Amino acid sequence: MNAFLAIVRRDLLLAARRKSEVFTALFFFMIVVSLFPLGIGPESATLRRIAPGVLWVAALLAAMLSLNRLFAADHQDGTLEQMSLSPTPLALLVSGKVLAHWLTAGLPLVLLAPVLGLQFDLSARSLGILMISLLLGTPVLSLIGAIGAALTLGVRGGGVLLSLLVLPLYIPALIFGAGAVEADLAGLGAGGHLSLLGALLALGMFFAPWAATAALRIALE
Amino acid sequence: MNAFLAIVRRDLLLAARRKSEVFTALFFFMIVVSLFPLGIGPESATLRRIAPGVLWVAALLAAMLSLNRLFAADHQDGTLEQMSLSPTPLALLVSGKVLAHWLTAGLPLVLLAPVLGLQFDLSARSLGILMISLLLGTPVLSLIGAIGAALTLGVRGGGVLLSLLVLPLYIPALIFGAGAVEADLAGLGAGGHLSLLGALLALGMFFAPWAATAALRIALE
Amino acid sequence: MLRAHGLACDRGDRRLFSAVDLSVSPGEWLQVEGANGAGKTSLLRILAGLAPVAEGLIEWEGRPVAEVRDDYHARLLYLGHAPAIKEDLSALENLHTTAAVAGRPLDEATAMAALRRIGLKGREDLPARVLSQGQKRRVALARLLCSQARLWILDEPFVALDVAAVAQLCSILDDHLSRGGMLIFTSHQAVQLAGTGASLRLGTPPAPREGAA
Amino acid sequence: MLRAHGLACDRGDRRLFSAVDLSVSPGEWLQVEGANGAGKTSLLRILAGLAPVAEGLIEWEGRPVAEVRDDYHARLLYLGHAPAIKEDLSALENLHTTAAVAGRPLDEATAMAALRRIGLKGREDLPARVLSQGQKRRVALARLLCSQARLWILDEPFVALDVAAVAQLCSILDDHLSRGGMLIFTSHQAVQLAGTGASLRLGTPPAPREGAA
Amino acid sequence: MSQRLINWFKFASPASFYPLAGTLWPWFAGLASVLCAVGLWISFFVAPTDFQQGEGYRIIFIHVPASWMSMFIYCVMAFWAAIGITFNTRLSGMMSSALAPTGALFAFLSLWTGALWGKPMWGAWWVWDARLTSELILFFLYIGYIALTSAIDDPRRADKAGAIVALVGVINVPIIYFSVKWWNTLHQGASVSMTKAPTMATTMLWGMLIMALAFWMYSIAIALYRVRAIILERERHATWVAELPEMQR
Amino acid sequence: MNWGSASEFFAMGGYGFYVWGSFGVTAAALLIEALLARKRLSDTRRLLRRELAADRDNQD
Ligand code: HEM
Ligand SMILES: Nc1ncnc2c1ncn2[C@@H]1O[C@H](COP(=O)(O)OP(=O)(O)OP(=O)(O)O)[C@@H](O)[C@H]1O
Ligand SMILES: Nc1ncnc2c1ncn2[C@@H]1O[C@H](COP(=O)(O)OP(=O)(O)OP(=O)(O)O)[C@@H](O)[C@H]1O
Ligand SMILES: [Mg+2]
Ligand SMILES: [Mg+2]
Repeated sequence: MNAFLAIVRRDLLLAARRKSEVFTALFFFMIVVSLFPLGIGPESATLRRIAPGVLWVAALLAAMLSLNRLFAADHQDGTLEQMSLSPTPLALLVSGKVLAHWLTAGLPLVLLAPVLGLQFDLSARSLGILMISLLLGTPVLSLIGAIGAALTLGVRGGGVLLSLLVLPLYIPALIFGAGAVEADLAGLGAGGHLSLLGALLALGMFFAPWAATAALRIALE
Repeated sequence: MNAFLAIVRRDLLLAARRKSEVFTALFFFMIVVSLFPLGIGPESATLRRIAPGVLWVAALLAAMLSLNRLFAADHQDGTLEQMSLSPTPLALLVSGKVLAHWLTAGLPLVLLAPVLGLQFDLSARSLGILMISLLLGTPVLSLIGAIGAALTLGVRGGGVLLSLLVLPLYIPALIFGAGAVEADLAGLGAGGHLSLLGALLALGMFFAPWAATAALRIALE
Repeated sequence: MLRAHGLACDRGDRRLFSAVDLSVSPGEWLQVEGANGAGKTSLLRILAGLAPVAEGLIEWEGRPVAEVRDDYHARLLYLGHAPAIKEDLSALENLHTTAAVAGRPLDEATAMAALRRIGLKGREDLPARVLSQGQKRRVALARLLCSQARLWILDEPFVALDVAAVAQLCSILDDHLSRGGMLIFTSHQAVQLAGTGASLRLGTPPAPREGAA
Repeated sequence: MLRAHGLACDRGDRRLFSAVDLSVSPGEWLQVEGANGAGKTSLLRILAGLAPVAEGLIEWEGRPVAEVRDDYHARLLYLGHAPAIKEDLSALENLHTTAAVAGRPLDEATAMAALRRIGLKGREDLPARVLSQGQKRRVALARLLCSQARLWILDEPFVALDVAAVAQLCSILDDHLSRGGMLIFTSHQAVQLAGTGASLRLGTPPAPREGAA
Repeated sequence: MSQRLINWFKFASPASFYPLAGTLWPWFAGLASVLCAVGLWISFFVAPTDFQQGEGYRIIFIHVPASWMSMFIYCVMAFWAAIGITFNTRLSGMMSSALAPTGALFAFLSLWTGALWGKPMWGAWWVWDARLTSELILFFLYIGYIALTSAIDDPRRADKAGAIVALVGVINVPIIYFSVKWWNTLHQGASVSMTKAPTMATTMLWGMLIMALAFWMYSIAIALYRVRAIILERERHATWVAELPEMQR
Repeated sequence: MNWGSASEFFAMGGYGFYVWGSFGVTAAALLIEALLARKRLSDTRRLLRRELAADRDNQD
């Protein structure tokens, strides 16, 4: 447990040392979201319609962008070897890294989303649901992403390959997440979508660290 | 000139060595484009409206994703030092790298775009204009991106500043590119937008290698 | 004690070595020698359990390592070519993290003392990025000073160190051996260690087949 | 010939060295010595024109380097701690590219001969990623065999090499000197070179101010 | 250990599977050709013209079997992946990678024939319908598997990494299918839902089933054939390879 | 029998492009896959045979 906390602390420290990375993820999120009104035109009816989808896709891409740093640096400088020799189970250390990733790459997006939603003329109620859906959904992104990051470790052309592996697996989260807001707008209630998102999260928390650990062990051989 | 060709050849070779690199960039483009309908919903009227914007934003992201590796690896392993000691002007070598980047990351997108446009129910005419706009626009992305990539190497913790600097340069390409298709759809003719895009390209070809070189020299000190 | 019988290692389509036997008892060192590419690093990684064993058996305290993996790893310290140093963290922070990952968190005073002894006085708070090549290696080696591990496996620990640091490291290794520790290491330089020890020479790998891809 | 007067170097808030004078004439070597962190790498990078000169003047063939930069770089070969090796390219491809970037493309036969002579026979087509530490260094050093440069600046070229490779490298350096080449290098190991040479010792940097960040 | 289990492991060794695959594949290939001929005969000459869709509906005879196979093959890959992870047999990884290109091909054919059917029936090459979308994602999963395994040089590493992708993907396939379905149905939209062929005539059903069987046999034949090449590539230094009759001369 | 003549058969009641586009591409794809698989096996065999021959020569 001590090692788990040490890993979380260290990754947060590294993020703090390289503040730019956290901010670039956030900034990327903002840019992608803001590009749409520019690319599509300013009609607020259209914009309101596409808002949840655009925000979710942007969050998904922003989370993904920061993924290839998740294990790559640790692999290159030998830290991963040390982690796999640690008496603490590797899966626990991996969970620590995933938690740190979410805290630095997922949570800020959740907090920023409502501000960006305002640009699209979303109501306060929709913004609330958007935030809840992101709060449940972004950890799923970090968890699934960890599997992809571990699989592409030390592989040629890893960055793009990673997105190829991970994006299809992100789709359920995207559909339920964006769907929650849309369902609410359509008067159908967001509850169903949100609980499905919660189920995804539970599933991910259970399986993802295990799969990521298996993948890391392969990369280390 | 010899060294210029050697750099282009080497970067193409590296891309070919990462067998699936070019293809994965393409598939990334495809997936990102497909994510939007999933987030937004399947109505073809809405989709047709947002198609040019979505395709352009996705192309921009695909080009950008591969950009951050443009100089980073060369910096880390010392190749950049060797390049700056080469008798060939550094700006020429940088142009070589940009050309190779466009050939592997930009051109394939241009060729794939019409197929994806079909998914959004665009007409053949719109598809043609989309392709022309991408053909003119993607080199601009590579050129401007090279400046950004070079600056990232130099400025530690200046990531936010960097995107702030590069974004205003990207947005015109996006607006003219997506705007060309929309203007044509609205019956206004795409000529104006396209020639502005061409002017951007000429400007970029003239200034970008020079600026990127200057940024690289800072990174090397 | 660590003992291995009939180890073999394949890399790509080459067999690097085969039928390697070795054993290290408390207080003993083993120097693995061989030309570049002979397979020293590969052997050390196999012994540390980082790479799979192609053939042969490794025993720790008389039992196969595969069975007592956790216990073995708890008593092992491995330092490879890559020093596990984060360029953005300071020497001190680096030392704290590696120790915590290895399951033995350090207090501030111990860590500072270790860094001082390894010759990084005044550099504790600089990010590793600006340190010189040899100073980075020293940060990695500072772990040795805080380690309770019985078995140390060190891959070219003397690389990039200046003469004073080499002597310093030798005395650290001697201390470890005199406390009953075990040591396996590689080095292309000649090294004088106290205590009993042996050296294992890996032959030059067979010339590859002509025309093989 | 290369000559420098009164060089000084600042890193962070430290002055690493000052008032360093040196000169190297054709056929001569200069070994830069000093403890870890003394500033050897920093000095070499300054001499190669990779880092700015804080104080002092560097002259090449009697004229300030700043004025004859292109000519100087055309006659210079610099190898630093980072070996400029692409892990995804094979040894052969790496050699071809670095040579082309340095402005002297190689033909296949020369490149193969160089790799063979440096001891990479049969490894020419393996991606550098799978090579051993020493083999990677050898790929970088193969450049020396194809170089027409007058002045070689080598930062710890002997690191990670086995005994045979060290001897081989020494003879390559001797050849270079006997052809009237110049050589500046650093090494923590003692090295025997033919020809005349000098050694420059950088003092231990002054102890940092207590409490300075 | 029971006799049967030992037999199993005997055939799980590449050395004995190589000749076995060699004798088996021609039979499956022959069966595939016969079934295909019968299937094509039914599709073009026995099945009557559809009164709503005219002759265009005949695409169903390859579209549906291709769609089925694309889904089925992914499950088989996941099965081999699970075997490979639990029993650490070398052959299972080889089987997975032998199947992947065929699976991707059928996924592509499903998309292609579907698009060619959609244009005359719906007036659009593509609509964002649940089935279409999840088939597209399945195609991406195949591509991801192939891209990952071919980007890793060491085949054993590639196998293990591929096994994880196959397993994680197969957990996701039903999730994707249902999520896309709900996404689409909850949101009313102007999308055209897939028109079921009206009153599927028994001849049609037979045609589809026979074509599906033909594709199935084809997949087995090609996978066995490809796995032979893979076995040779990976075992090239084994002595049994050197002793093969086709290696003499 | 559904078809009066060969041209009627190829026209497919106006859907010729779509039907033959589907069947044709399917047939071509399966054929190409089979050919590629065959090429892969025979290439591997040729390579191995050459390697083995070189080995034997080396031993002699
Ligand atoms: C790109 C477009 C298309 C794709 C990706 C696609 C995909 C699929 C898939 C995956 C199945 C198997 C589903 C299952 O058995 O549960 C299927 C079955 C089927 N498809 Fe398509 N399809 C496409 C277009 C069309 C079109 C345009 C039509 C007809 C107008 C069509 C008619 C059918 C029929 C009749 C079935 C069999 C349904 C059943 O067995 O329940 N499809 N398709
Ligand atoms: N895929 C491969 N194909 C062929 N040979 C390989 C492959 N991967 C590794 N090798 C060889 O395996 C050896 C690995 O050696 P290792 O790193 O263990 O050497 P080492 O003894 O530590 O050398 P050094 O002293 O240089 O550190 C090298 O000779 C390398 O060329
Ligand atoms: N920002 C900074 N603040 C304080 N000191 C710094 C800073 N940047 C670099 N230094 C110091 O400058 C020195 C750089 O030394 P350099 O890399 O030139 O050493 P070296 O002689 O090559 O050593 P080695 O033998 O270890 O390679 C180190 O002592 C390092 O601690
Ligand atoms: Mg080694
Ligand atoms: Mg140095």
